[in-house]
Amino acid sequence: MTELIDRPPLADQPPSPTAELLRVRELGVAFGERVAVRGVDFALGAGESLGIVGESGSGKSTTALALLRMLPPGGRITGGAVELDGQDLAALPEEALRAVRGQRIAMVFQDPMSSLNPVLSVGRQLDEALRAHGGRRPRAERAARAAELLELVGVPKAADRLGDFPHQFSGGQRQRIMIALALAHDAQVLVADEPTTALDPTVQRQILRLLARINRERGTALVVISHDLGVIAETCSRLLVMRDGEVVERGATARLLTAPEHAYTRSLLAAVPRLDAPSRAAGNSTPGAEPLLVVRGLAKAYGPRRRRSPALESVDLDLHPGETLGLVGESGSGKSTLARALVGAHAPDAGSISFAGQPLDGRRARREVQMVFQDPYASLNPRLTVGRIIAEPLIAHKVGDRAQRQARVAELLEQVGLEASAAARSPREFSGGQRQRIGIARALAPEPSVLVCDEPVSALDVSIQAQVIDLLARLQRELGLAVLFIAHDLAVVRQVSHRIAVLHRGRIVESGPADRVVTSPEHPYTAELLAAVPSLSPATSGSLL
Amino acid sequence: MTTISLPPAARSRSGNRSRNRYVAGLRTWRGVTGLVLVGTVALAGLLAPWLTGADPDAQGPQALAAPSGAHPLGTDDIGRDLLSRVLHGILTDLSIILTAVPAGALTGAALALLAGTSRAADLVVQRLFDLVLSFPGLILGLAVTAILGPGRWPVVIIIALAEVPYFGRQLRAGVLVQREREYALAARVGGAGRARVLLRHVLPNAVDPLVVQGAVALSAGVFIEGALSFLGLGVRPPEPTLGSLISGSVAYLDTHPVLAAPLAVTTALVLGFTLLAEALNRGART
Amino acid sequence: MNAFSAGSGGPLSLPAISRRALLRGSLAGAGLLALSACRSAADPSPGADAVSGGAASPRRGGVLTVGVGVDFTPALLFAQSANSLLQRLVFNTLTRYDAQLQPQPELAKSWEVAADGLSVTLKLREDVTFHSGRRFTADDVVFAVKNLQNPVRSAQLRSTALTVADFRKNGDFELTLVLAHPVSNLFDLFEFMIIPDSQSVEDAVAGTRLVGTGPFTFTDRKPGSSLSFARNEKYWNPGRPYLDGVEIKVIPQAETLLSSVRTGQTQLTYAVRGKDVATLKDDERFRITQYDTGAGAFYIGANLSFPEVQDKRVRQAIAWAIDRDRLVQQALGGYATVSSVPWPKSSPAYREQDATRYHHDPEKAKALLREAGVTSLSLPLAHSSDAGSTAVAQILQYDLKQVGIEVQLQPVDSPTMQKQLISQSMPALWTLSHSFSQAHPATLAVSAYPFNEAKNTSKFSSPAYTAAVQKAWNRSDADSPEAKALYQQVTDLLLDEQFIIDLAIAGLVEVAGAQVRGVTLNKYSYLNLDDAYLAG
Amino acid sequence: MRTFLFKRLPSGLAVLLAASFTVFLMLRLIPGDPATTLAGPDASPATVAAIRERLGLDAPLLSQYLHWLGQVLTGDLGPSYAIGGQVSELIGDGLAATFQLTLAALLLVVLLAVPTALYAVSARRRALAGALRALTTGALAVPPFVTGVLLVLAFAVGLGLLPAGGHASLFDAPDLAVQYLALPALCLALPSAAILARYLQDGLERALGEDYVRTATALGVPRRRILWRHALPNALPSAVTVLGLQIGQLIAGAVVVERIFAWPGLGQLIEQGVSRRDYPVVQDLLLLVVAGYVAVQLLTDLLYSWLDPRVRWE
Repeated sequence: MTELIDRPPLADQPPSPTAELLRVRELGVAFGERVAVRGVDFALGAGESLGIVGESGSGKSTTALALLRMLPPGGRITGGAVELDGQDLAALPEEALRAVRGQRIAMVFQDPMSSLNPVLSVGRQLDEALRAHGGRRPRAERAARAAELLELVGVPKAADRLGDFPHQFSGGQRQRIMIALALAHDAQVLVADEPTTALDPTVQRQILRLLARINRERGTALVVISHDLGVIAETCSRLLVMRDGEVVERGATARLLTAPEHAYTRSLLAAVPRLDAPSRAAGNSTPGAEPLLVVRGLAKAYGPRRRRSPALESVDLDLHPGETLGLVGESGSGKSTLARALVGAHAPDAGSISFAGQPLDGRRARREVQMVFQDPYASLNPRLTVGRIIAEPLIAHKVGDRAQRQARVAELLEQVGLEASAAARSPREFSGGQRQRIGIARALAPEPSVLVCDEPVSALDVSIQAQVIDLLARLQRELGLAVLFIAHDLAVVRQVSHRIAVLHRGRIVESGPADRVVTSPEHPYTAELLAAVPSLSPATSGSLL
Repeated sequence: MTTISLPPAARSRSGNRSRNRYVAGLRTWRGVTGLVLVGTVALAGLLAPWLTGADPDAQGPQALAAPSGAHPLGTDDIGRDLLSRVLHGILTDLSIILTAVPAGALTGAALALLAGTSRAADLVVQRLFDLVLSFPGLILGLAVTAILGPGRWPVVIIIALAEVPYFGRQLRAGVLVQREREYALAARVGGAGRARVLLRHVLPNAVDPLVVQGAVALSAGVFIEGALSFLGLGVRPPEPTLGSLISGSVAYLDTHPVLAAPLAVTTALVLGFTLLAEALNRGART
Repeated sequence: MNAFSAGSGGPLSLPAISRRALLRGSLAGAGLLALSACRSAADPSPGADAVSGGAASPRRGGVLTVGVGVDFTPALLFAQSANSLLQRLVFNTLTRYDAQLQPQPELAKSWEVAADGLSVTLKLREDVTFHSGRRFTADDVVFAVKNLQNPVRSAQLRSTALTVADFRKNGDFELTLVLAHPVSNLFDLFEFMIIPDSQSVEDAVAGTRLVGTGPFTFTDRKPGSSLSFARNEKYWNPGRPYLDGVEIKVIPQAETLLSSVRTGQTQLTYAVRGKDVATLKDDERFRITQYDTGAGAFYIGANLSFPEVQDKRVRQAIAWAIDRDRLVQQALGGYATVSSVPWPKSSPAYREQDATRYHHDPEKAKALLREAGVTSLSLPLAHSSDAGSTAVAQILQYDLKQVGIEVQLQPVDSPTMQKQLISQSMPALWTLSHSFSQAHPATLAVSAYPFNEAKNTSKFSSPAYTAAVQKAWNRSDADSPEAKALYQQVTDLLLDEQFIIDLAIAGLVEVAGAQVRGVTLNKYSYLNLDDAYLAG
Repeated sequence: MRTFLFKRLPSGLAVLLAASFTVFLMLRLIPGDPATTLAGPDASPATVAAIRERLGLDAPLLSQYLHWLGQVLTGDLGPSYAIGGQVSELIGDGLAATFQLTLAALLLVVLLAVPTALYAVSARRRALAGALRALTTGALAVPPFVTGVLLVLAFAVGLGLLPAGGHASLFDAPDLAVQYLALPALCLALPSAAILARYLQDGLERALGEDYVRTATALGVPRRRILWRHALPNALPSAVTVLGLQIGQLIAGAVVVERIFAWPGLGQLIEQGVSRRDYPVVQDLLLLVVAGYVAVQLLTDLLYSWLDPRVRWE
């Protein structure tokens, strides 16, 4: 399909003789006084692929945006140069820069939903991208080209879908469309900022494949920014590790994975959960014999009476005291619905939930079954102090008086590894990981015996992930909690769970001991999931290229 | 303990740091100008008794007199000191809008919360808002004053009534958004009852936009009072209000330019409120 | 340089118009009035342009634009109402008063009142046809009288009409009205009673079709907006009217009316507020005429069912307390005459010393109050909520405060006012203006509700008053010395009792463009344009 | 579309019914009554009684209400009490006049607001943008009834360009009609235009901050084109909603503006009706106004869903 793409005639754009298509020199970026990026320096040859990895706040995304000089308001390039074919973009006047953007260097953004214009049809948006450069071309020709591009990025029945709007596509397809836009003028450099975050593993893999193929077949130089080493390891030949706005280590992917030199790189690698590592749950606690929570034939559907769309078909589950049950499923599998049903947030349409023998009514559920949420920001009321947030359940259940509650709050904060003084502060003042700890403390307040964790770590950096997971393990050890650990990342799930259940289209398609499910899956879907997990073994590094 | 700065993606989502953002909004040139305008006018009204010795209702032989030592702004058509009437008029207007707007806001909010309790209630309340909105404000005024007779309270009632649906709708929308937020669910899971979640968790987070609406409503209040006086449905004479002063002076605007004073004051006041609304609005957005 | 003289022809007009055209062009450029280049709605109405040169002699042609504040109420066609201008345009009356209140022939050529005053014989014009083409006969007079007797027509002179007990026709053009008892204000009735076409009277009170014998035919009505009339080519009065037509425009907003007068779009109006007239009086572009037809006599009414005002000394104190001159100057722009009696100067009942009986004397007022043993008094005062009345009310309030009477103003809109007036449910005090003092004195006491001897808003009744009024009314001679003596009785009673405290007589003020000539009003404010024309 | 209407119509009708009852009761609560008003200042009780009987005001309230509903449903509105003529004709004429006025005003609103907003957000020269903002804010700060009087003084009395007030039919004399229309329409339009401009401006600024604009920029789409083709379509739907609400405001404003400019529209008619206690006129008119409002809301919602695919496809 390479033939489909007409490379721009040599005249108006000589391919660079040097290996250095893109040369970044001592790049520095600051927001007001705060320095975000300092002395970043790298070169990229045509057809090369470079990964920039780092945790939140490391300045990787800022670097990416700085490449096209598209920093958010307040941000400015304080020094250095971004040379594309020897032409310094950092110094280019706005109009000239516009001519470069999208034509010679293009970008793929993180969140495809918000990055696509909701009220313009995909065809229109592609058309916009096409007419942005290279003179006026007849409408028909542009339309044909738009269809080609959609085809190229693997959107089925491309021609028919030009009239559709972003919200009518799946997450993965939207990201493909983003890529198609970036390819409109067959740019020499493609910068992808967190291209697969918030996508399901299987989809993520497809997108990465696509990027790799573009890089391979079209010789487009690729810069991939991600917090996920796995993602980068498989798509990029070279790696850049950033931290606090600086590059701490650089080199060939394989080498970096096997022999990291910088301590930070090492800790980063260590923190990444490996799928091949066996479950640690057994060493943590031994589940009781009698199931504590028994779910039978649970079903729930949404939407208006006529066209109800089922979220849960029929789910059977057993959760034993002291046990961690890992629940794996992709978006739309109904895992969140299940979680909400368990904590009594909404009543199921059919089926039963029984707790220690008796059916679980709302009141009881709110004491015995508590929940840890995915989003550590949205799940804490910004108007309350940490203390109040944690005390709320106590107040709701009329536990103790003011003083006693304060004492309890302090105790809980200690328990989750925060200082008691945190109680007086506002949740805003805390980082994601700390907020998640606060969330956990709140969940523990009414002394539940079951903890439902809905993607508790997926929004956190790997190092923080590890900390939170350890915390949960410790709490289970100390309190003998039964934990339902819902996540899409199989590696994490295997690490923490005694047993794993795989949820697909509202049904449990497979469940069994954690290690068994991972090593010898019985259901094809499980196998598919496993295959999608990016691995860090040097063997597979750059495997997609 | 290790604190890691929030990832930029998250910052936007992190809870609305409303209070200080509104303060920040007020610090912009808009906010300051607005505050100054409103402040000056309000102060002038409050200090009326000290700023002028003249009794606003005392009538003299010479009508429509030009400005003089005795009457800095001259006199109106029945020989009353204009300055003193303007100053006292400000006071009347402020007292009216400052009772009417909060009343309207509270009623609206109460209805919005009521709507939050059940589907049926929501339906009824929405239709109620529609009903009020569908009556052109002044028609409402015409009717209410015709029933109660002109006076201060009818004016207050009309302004409040006219504002109820705006506050109500806004809060309702906010509640609908906020109660889908995870923290609301968290509160439910934590064992809080519906009412508690609505009042303690959702409401405080949904109430912010009303601040802006409040500023808008205040300026609207001044206008409604004016329009009512213009149609002869305003506050009982001889009590001066900005509206009655304006409608009393329009006839002479071309012959006695100084009579534009009440208009100028009203404009300043409304301008102030509008600027404040804009400032707060922008503050909330950034 | 202004629109008026620009439009009204003359040497100044050319540059003016070109400049205006230029300005308008620029506006058109702004897209506001793309079409306006050709004609201008801002020019004074065609009437003004229709005539050229400065001739002062009557001349044919032109359309007169009249501005009114209140639309005419069809249902009140046969009553005197806020807008009675059109009555004499479309219709005629039997007779019309001259300045000395002497009846002059109109549809009635001549008349003869029987010695006993129990009948009157009318000789009617024979050359009169209705706009419908039907011939006018005695039957139409019979119908007109019966029509007024019908309560639904709410004619103020119904009581007088009711005294007509029988009709004796003598041919088509001679008619004798037989009266139940002599009445002194018979010719008020003839001045008041318009002669409608019996066949279309229902359409008339519905405002859809007005058919009369008058100088103009009713062509169109846009409720709340305008009334249009065209010249009646077959008018019985030869050569009249001069005008081709009349356009009555309703402009409720006083300021706008004033502006439209200033711009010459309104050439004639009686609706400009006195104090606004003051701003025009020095302008040679306008002629301002005061009519002595006491259409509006401002007064304070007292409701005697309230103990506070039952003592007549209190009411007299109020009469002394009011600074009538200031009232006239400030609220009415000087276009009224202070008076303690309802009668205008033209009335046979008028006497200078009566008119000036009460004047501004706070001390006297206080003294009277002391006499009456009143230490502190607080009374409500109803007034209608329009700007003019409100100004009046505020002045009254202030003056009364000076003598120690606290007054709470009660603004009500006119329908409510009217209801309170008619249903005798007024508060202790109210202020309003009354009519019907302009014609025959007796008419006031029998027709004007506030003074009605039998049943009035003040709930005042005294045998003496009733007797005096009845005597004055039940006689055929209008201005014999005996009659005058009776009027004096009535006047004295009114001045002494003060249940109606008269303040000022504000006749209608006519504001007319300088080129408008020959306009008159009859005693009931019917606009008479028979001899009106537009000079250059 | 059809389902949309099915969903919305019932609530609309509910509002109408509620309105009809409110209006009816409201009028009866107003002191003073048609009979005394019609009877004139010096009427005798006999007169009043006769008139009341003729108008059928002696019947019990409920039957009066039902009778009126009947009239409305059959479309035969009967004669007016005081103003004269058939209610349907009165309303017809008034509606025509007001329709011309509000339509012209609406046109002005859009013509004034949209460019202002677009310019204010795109203006390179800060000063001009600021001036525009100040202008819109200023327009909101002058009470409409004063604007009206000032406009008359300026254009009619001062320049003698435009008539001080009055009305000509758009069909008989279009050229005159436009001139009569200019001032009232402008006076009516200014505040709404200012409000719309501000909302649109906010919307555009918000849109320009969105990720998809960043995407467009990254693709090298020119700034102007981003504003027009990317930001504007996103700002429009909410602007349309505001416009919908403003139409309601326009009708309300008409009461004052029509009075100032002697414009024979619904506003005037309502005021006359109320001040003369002409029950039929006021009742039918208010009901009509409410119906109009409901219709406009329906329309805006339709337009909204047409402008915003996300709503459209649901």
